[in-house]
Amino acid sequence: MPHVLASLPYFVAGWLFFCGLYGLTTSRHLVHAVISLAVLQSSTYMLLLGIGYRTGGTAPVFVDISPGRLTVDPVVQALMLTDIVVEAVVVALLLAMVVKAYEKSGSVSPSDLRTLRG
Amino acid sequence: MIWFGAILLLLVAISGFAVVCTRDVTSQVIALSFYGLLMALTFFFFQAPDVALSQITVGAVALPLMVMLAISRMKFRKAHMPDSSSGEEHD
Amino acid sequence: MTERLRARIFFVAGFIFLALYFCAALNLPPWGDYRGPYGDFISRMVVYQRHATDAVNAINYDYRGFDTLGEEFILFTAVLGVMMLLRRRADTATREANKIKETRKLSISVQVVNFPVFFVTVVFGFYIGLHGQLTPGGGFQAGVILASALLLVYICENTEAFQRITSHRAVEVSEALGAASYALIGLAALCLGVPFLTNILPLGTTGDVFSGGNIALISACVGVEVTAAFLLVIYSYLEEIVTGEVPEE
Amino acid sequence: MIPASGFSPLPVAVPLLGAGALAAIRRWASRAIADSIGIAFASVTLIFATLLLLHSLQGTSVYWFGNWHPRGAMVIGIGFVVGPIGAGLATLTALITLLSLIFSWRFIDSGGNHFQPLVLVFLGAMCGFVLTGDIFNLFVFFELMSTAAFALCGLKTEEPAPLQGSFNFAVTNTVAAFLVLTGIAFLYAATGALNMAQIGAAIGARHDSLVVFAFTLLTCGFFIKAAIVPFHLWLPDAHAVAPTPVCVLFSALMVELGLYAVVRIYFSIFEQALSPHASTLRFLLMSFGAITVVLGGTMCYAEHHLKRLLAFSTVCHVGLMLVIFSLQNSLAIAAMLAYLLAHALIKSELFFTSGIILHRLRSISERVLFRRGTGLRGTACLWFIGAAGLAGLPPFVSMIGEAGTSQAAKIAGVDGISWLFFFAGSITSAAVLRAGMHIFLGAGENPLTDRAAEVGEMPETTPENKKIFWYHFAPPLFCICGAIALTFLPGWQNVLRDSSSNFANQQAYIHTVYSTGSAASAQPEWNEEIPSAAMHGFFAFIFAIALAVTSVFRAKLPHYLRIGSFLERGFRPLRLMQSGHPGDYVLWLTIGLVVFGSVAALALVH
Repeated sequence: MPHVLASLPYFVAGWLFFCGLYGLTTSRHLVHAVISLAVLQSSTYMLLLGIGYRTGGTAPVFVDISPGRLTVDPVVQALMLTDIVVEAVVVALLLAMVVKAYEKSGSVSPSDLRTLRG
Repeated sequence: MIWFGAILLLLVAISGFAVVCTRDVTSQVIALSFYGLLMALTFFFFQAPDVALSQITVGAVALPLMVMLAISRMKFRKAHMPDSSSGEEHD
Repeated sequence: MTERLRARIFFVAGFIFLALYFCAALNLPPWGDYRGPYGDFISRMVVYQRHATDAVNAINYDYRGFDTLGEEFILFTAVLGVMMLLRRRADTATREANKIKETRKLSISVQVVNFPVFFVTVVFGFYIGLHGQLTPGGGFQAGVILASALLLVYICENTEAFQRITSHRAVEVSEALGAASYALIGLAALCLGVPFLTNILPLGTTGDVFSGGNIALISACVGVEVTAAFLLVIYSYLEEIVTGEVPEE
Repeated sequence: MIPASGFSPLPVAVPLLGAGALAAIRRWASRAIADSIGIAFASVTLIFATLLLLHSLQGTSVYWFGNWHPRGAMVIGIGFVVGPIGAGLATLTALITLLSLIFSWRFIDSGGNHFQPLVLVFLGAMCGFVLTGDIFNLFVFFELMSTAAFALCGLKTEEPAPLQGSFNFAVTNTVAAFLVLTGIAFLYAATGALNMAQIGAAIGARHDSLVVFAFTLLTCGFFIKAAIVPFHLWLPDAHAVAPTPVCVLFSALMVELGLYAVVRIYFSIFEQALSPHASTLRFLLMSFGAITVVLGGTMCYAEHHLKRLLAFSTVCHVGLMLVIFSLQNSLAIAAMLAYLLAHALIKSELFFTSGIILHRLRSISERVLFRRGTGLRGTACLWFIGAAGLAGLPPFVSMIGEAGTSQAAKIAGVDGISWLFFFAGSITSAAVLRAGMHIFLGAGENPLTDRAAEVGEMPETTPENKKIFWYHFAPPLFCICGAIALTFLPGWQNVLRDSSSNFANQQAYIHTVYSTGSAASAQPEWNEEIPSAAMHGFFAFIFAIALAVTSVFRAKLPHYLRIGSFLERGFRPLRLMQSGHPGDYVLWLTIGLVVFGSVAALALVH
């Protein structure tokens, strides 16, 4: 494999983490902040899958292949399934907060989120 | 084959940045949905059908759906409660 | 802090973060060259030990089932939180917002198409859920698919039917019971004198629908929980739009 | 008959089961029934946790879920490592949660009976968090704990402030979870294992950029939970808006557990790898800790919102615990845990008392409350006793932690830690005393105030019911009695010291996980420093009274003596840091991460 590719998924994962942090920092809309958080999370998917991948390995489903066959890592996939659930529900919870905050204060800008200061 | 994966990964990197940089929330939802699909495609390439299946259902459908629902609830409120948009003044 | 200043400081800090991340990533095993023993061990042993062919589901619902218990309760907690945040106080007066009556009826053809699509989706959801131990899928994915099938009812503009299905307390109860029954399955093993979440069902023949022992049972509980959870979340968001009532301020 | 170690999963399973059952009948159950069920499940959890603690005193046991025992060196399933420290923390968690549930009995708005199941989930998650020996399982319970905490924090949905506070809390802590998960992924890539003992054995002495970066990510992720400066910004906001029983859970348990996780991970995974640079690491951790102590203490004195004041005192004390941990010997861990215990009891007591104040006087701002509490003798007593406890006045158990720390510092050859203790104890105690003098004694002139204190907080209870019942006074009284009784209860310090020597030793930990036996080694004495620690505590309290007096009677004093009111005005940059903007919080978090990571990368990598 060409050397450039050896760390590509990890670099992409790091880049996505950076993008998520950037979106959160500069967000001007609470929903935008929540979506940035979802992008930040997808960084962990990339990292985990990049780690577990194996060139030439098949999916770890042994319906028509024998158990001795070379497969990609099933553990990272199980961890990611877990991770995806977390993503969906945390986003739902955060959005509920955004909706409620909008109904109470009439604004979706993080700059107006500052009743508490100092 | 590996180059195909590399191109997919680069596409994911670019579209992830695009999602974050889209400032209009409604178009961001569309971008997020596209991003979710691209992710699912990458997962198929990575030989992870289980994860790809949940990524399609969650990342490309349920997640954008929830954002849309939240936005439409806020819009609904705004349309029907003109007084709520003025809200309280916060310093 | 002004926005521009915040963005500038972030770029400095963020690029150092990226540099640290990339430095660390250079020491990872090269892409496509995974060498850890844990996953390989499970890949080799799963068919023999669990009579299940999908290693990922076997890990999720058996080898590391305790993680999934926590995971399921994360879902449960978040749904409880969403319902709590978006709840309407019992004493709040409401007024009609006249949203639904204004909307135009969908054309009959959409409704005709929608009907079989709904059934196909439900069947697909059950298929995915019941074959979790054999092929990719499982309770979690099935739950999301089944919940989105019910959304088709809403898209079909039959909001009353949607409301009847989702606002029912039975959904709430089955969500809670779906979560609690996972803990009960674990405790059942404890009552039999083996550690928590040990498989207590016959393993069955590999490749059979009834194989893999606990995997299918837990997967079913998770499926019930996830379906109900997503319906509750969606209904919590849609409540005002579906009922056409907003609280009187 | 199941042996007692078979109870290991029960402190997690029982509250989770209870949460599910309670959520199922939530709509039909009356408030009293829901509360009773919640209290019943918490009590059962407490019983099982105590049984587990008693059993673990005979030796650490390992519990493999699903009967997946390790094959050779390969761990297949998830294991709980039940030692005296983990089981003890689980017992403390169950106890304080039970007290909070009792305190909230028919009293705090329960949000349509959502409150009790959420608290039970929180309890189960914390028990799992302290017992688990698997790093991904740690993450799962971390996330479960956080999710329950986010929801609990936004319980009062009728005001805008709670939603803002809990949004900031949720965003920062979710970022924390992903930092932790990234760290776990790096470790998994390096070792192919998820069990902490196995990872520790596989890493061995390796300390390249990968291991150090994983260490950075995990430590900073848990620092966010532990509210170490500059990761602490969410904590005052969350505390200011959460209902009182939830504040107790956050301040007395959740924050400390963040630090516990750092200690656990360091000693089970990284100790051997990072030990060549132990002094650099000590410097790094100690600077973060000392900055936290100073900043938390200063901000604590500058706050006039009672809950925010107490929240900053938590920041200050957690910083102190980090300083103790940075000594990195087993005695320091024992001292840290003793201090953690003392802090948990005293801080719960103070938060309960602030809840009583909010209930009786319908406000939480020092200026509004001025002179309004003159008739509340019992509440005043509890409040001032709590202040004395913060300073570490002799009969309180906090001085035992301080004594152990002095001993550990001597072994490590570090000076000046007792000054940090003095600073933290006196300034937080002075802030509490000042508020007490204003509220209960009505002393001095109209107090100063700040912007956060002027945000009205709706009382948590209905106005027609201002009476105080025994179940409001019982939890704080219990905490205070516990904090004093533990000083005179013999034996537990030795147990703590011996189990810490196992806990703070990577080889012993790995040995325990693989062979379910434990080896104890001879430990240094830690009681000889108690007289001097008692003396320090006494002086800290005297100094705290003096400081509070210079603040309260500022108008009668010459200018150069108005130290208290100078500190009370606060420092503008520090207040600006607490801006309430989620973007700022994430930015500070990134800066903290980058600073920690760069120093660690430059100093620890070879």
